[in-house]
Amino acid sequence: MIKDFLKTLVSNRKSLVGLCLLGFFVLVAAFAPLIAPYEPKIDRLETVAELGEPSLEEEIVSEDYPSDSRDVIVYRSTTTREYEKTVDYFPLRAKPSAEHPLGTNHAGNDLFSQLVWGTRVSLTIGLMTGLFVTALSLTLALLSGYLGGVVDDVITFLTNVMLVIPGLPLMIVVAAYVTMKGTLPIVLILGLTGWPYPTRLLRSQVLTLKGRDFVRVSRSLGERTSFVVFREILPNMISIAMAEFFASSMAAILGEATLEFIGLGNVTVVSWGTILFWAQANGALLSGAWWWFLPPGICIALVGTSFVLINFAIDEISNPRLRKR
Amino acid sequence: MSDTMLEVRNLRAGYATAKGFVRAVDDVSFSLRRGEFLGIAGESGCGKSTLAYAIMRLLRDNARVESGGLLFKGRDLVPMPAAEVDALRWTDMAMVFQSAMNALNPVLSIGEQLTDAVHAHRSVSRDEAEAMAVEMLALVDINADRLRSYPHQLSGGMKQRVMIAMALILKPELLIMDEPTTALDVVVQRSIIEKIEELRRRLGFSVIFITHDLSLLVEISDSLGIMYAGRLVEYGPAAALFNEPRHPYTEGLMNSFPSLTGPLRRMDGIEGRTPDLLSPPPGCRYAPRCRYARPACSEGGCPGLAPSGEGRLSACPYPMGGRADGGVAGEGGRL
Amino acid sequence: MKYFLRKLGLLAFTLFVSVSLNFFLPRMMPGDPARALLDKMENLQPEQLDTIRAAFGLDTDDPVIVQYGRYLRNTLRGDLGTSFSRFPTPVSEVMRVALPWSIGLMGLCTIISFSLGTLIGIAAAWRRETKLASATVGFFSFVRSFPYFWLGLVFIYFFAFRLRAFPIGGAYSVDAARGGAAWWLSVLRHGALPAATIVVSSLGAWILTMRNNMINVLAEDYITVAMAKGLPIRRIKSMYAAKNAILPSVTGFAMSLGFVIGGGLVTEMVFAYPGIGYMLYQAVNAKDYPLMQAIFLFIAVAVLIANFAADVAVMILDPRVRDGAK
Amino acid sequence: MSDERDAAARPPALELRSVVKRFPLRSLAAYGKAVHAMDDVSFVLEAGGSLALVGESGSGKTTTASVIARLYERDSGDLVVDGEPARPFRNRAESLAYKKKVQLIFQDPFGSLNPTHTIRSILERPFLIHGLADGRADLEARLSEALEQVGLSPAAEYLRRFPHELSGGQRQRVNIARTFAVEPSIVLADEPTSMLDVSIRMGVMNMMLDLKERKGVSYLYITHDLAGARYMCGSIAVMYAGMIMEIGPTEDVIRDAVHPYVKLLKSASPSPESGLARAPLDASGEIPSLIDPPSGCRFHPRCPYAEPRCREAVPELADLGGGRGVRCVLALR
Repeated sequence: MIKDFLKTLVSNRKSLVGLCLLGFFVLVAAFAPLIAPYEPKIDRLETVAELGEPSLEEEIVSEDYPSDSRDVIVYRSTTTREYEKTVDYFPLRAKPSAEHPLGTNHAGNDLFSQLVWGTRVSLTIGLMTGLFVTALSLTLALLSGYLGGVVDDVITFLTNVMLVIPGLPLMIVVAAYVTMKGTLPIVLILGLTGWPYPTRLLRSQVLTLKGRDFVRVSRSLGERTSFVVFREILPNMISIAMAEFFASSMAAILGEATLEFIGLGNVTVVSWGTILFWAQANGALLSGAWWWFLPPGICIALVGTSFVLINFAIDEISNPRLRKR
Repeated sequence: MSDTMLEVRNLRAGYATAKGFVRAVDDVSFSLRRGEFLGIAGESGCGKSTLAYAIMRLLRDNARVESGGLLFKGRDLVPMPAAEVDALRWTDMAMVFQSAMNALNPVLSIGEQLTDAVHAHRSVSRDEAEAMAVEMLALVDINADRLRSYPHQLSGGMKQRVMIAMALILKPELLIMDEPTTALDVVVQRSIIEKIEELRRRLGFSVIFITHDLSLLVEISDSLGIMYAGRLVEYGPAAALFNEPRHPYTEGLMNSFPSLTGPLRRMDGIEGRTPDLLSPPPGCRYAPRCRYARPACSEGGCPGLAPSGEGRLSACPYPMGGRADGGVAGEGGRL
Repeated sequence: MKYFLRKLGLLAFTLFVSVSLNFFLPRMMPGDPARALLDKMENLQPEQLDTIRAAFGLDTDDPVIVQYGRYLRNTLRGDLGTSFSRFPTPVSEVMRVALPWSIGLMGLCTIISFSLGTLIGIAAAWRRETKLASATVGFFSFVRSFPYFWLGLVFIYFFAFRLRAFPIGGAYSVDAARGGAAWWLSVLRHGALPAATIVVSSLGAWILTMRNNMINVLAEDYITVAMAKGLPIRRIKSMYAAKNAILPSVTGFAMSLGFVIGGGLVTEMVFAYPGIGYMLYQAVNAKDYPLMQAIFLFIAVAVLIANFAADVAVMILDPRVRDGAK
Repeated sequence: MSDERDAAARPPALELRSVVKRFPLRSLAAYGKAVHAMDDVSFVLEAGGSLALVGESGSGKTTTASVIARLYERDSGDLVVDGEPARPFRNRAESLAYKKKVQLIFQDPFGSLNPTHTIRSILERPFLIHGLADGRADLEARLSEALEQVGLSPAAEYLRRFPHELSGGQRQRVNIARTFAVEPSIVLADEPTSMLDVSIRMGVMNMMLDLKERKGVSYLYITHDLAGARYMCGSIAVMYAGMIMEIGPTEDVIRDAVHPYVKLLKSASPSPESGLARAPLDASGEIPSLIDPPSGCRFHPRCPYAEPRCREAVPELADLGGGRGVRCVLALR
């Protein structure tokens, strides 16, 4: 069944495009160190060359500043030999060039490298949050749908309440209070505001499945509850849970970018959101530096589109009416 | 004026699927007299619904009529421009659908759904249309105050009666009913059928009644058509068909309904399953399941309907008496 | 009626939860943000310090439950505390200035986007075999993936910076006399880009929802019946197809509305549009917690009320809901 | 077909005494209200016998099966299986022992097989749960036997498949094979053929009759079809709106129905032999809501013979002798 599902996913043209697109970004994230020409927060290149024998005392032999962006310092050390250290500073706010395909930012960091490294952070946060939200809502949905009774009442009520409290403002307020920095708090904030909608969808699916005869058969044969839930119901929820995973991941990537853009994330980390934050803070727009703020947005949209495409196919699998005839 | 209401001539129709074209109706011909009640029986997938939708020109986008003619009062519906079909539909021929539950729009009141059909075809005032609706509801024993009700406020049987009222509101001459009682309980089913009979006697329309329940059809039809795998395999007066089936499939179907009052005996139904219409078996399509099948039955083309005497038609080239062994029911006389 | 009361109950309870969240959030956070803030801001004036203390309940030794009671009472009276970044203006006063801009911008955009998206969705489903329909659907599912704020940036770059067709930010021109024709014109010109951002970003969701609903409805038997009855296409499309298809859309208003409002907030931030979104941005940057909380509360209330209105609309449109049959 | 074994020595396979089952409504507005799905339901199913429970939708017949299978517990009344009164399960062993004795066949051949499992993993569950197979080889042998006795061979061919690769009839045969796998003594069959194609129904019904002969099980056969009930069972109980209206040997009840509802049902059932000349129905209307069932006799609002007292008290199930019982004031005359 899972094999069938994956086969359908690959044979559908839309989802194949989506999967390829997503695969591309996953590869970029995985091989960021190989793809990116520089480290994301480097603003200079240092080269050290060996010149001569060690000397008795440490001294700087010569200092030369041939240009604004280059220092050449020759010094002797007592233990080793004589070195020449050349420091090439990256230009600030440079236009795209051969060395910097997407130019540099206000601090002289290479924007292309930042974009590549940012893929890793943004994708990780998105997929981790997606996983977290899916796991959380699947658990809640199974609990509430299968057990019913008071558990169901409480979870359903909470879901309905959280569903109408607007997510982004809540996220902003919570993020503003959080003093911890790092990836985990962001995943938690995005996850804890993202569970209600998938929970509601998944719960109604559990209810449908619970009423199906094969579940009743299973109970009348004497299966344990855990078997009924995990072997009878759960396998039938794979496609809808996958759809929710992709939808939640997309929401998380957008949410993360938004929080970072407002400055509520960790601005020292390099992600698509923080690139945009610094672009905005440094007036990239009004200096015409489109290479600074366009690429991250396009990347976000491409990842989002890949999720949407994959979900189109999942929808078509689970809803025959949408199928092209 | 001719006595023939509808003549179906060598109709071929089907629909495209991902796996290929399914010819759900294959070379079907019959004719229907004015005021006649024709029952068409067949199992799921035999093409009976496709036939109904083809006659109404309501086939969905992926379905089409390949060839053949549908002569309604002498005019062929197949090549007819859509505008003319629109003018005919509901005024001259109407349809009652399988599930009244889904055939009524949940957000419009019964009154609106009855009268909008009137307004679409006649220029009458709102009051006149409403008067017509009240009259029709009375015919199916529904109180006029139900005009303001919504579908969910009615029971299943009432909804189906509303559908009948809706189909008859413009006094059509032909009423096609596609499994109109399948989803209903026996008692409700019986009362609906009695109602249709009564209305037919009063209003004089013809009926094509499509169902899988042969036991029901035998009682109410003038003529019976039996469909199997897209083909009409037997056609003739209902009583004659019941007493002396000439096609082995008809016999098999008759043998699938235990008797309520007759002597109790073992019945065998039919072995096997209906063929896949994407790749129907060679020769007679029933041959793989037929208890009388001979090697020749599985060769060549599919036998067509041929007269078998007494105004009856059968698609089996071997008359009952000449078959390999005597039928269980065919000979003995069951009653 | 039963339905109405149930929804009213849910509204009241959700309001209560939002208000309580507002009170408990800062008290639940690990690492005590209040102390951290106080330590960081040593150069604040004593009155401002008091404001912060009051906001976090550090000015009193009362147990939390008593503070909570006082907070609920104050909130009910409309007393939301004092902003400390704009000390000593009460929060409610700050919000009063910002509100009309936001309500004008986002309210209008939501209505435009919902109606336009619904209409396009209907058309896209009705002619779903055409190239135009699939192109529209494809285009908007792509656009939907852009973050609102980024689309805003792009609009500023192209239309304000490059083409200089629109101002880059703000809500009105300071040169024109307030209330005059020129001023209103400037309001329109300033509002155009933010409005376009919100509408373009949110349109896709409405189109796709409506299209899918429509496609589901078009497969229903009652559509076939309507065709067979020979009803005018316009009536089939509106009273048979769209009226049924729009019901889940209106119910789904809840989720989407929160999303659109959220997007609207960020759009305001990008355009420095003086509504509550921009104010929230300033409050966040200044760590003005009372103002931030009040804004959150206000947005929550607005969304809740809009949702309630949507529920009432469903009740009017759907006889089954009216009878409590669904 | 109705040759019941000499059962005098054995206790009845199943006995229900005044069983009541209500489903309370959970919504606030309907507080205190309940669906009266079973009311004062009593009947006896002899060991090795077969009883048809006939009723229209909403009559409570499926609830009755679920209560007997103990998917829900009854509210009151006694349920006796093989002479042993059913008590709340104290542990899993007791529950398993009960479920091994009483098995259900469901109506929907498409819905009762989990689409994500192969026939093998579906069919091996009963053997695994109840520990009926002795090692891998024995399990294989039993799986083959289970499929072959329902006419699905070669078994290996079917074990490999997924439910969607089988036809409706084949799926229902798999269901029946699974039911018989635990060697139950009582089989509750809930409309096992109503969703199958007409031509293959008889095949499934005959197979069930053969299995009954061979395994000596007792059947509670639930259906809405009087003729089918007659074909399958020696006794019949007709249910209406949660109550049994008439019960007795099938031939007696069908030939000579006493209760007006049973007469109505009989005259409404398709019967080609009777022809069109039959008398029209003398009652109309539909099954009442089980939330607010009519006072007194549940059939009185539709009954052509209703008297004022029918509205007041629920008639007792009167014993007419010969194993027949009728819940109607007419029977008391």
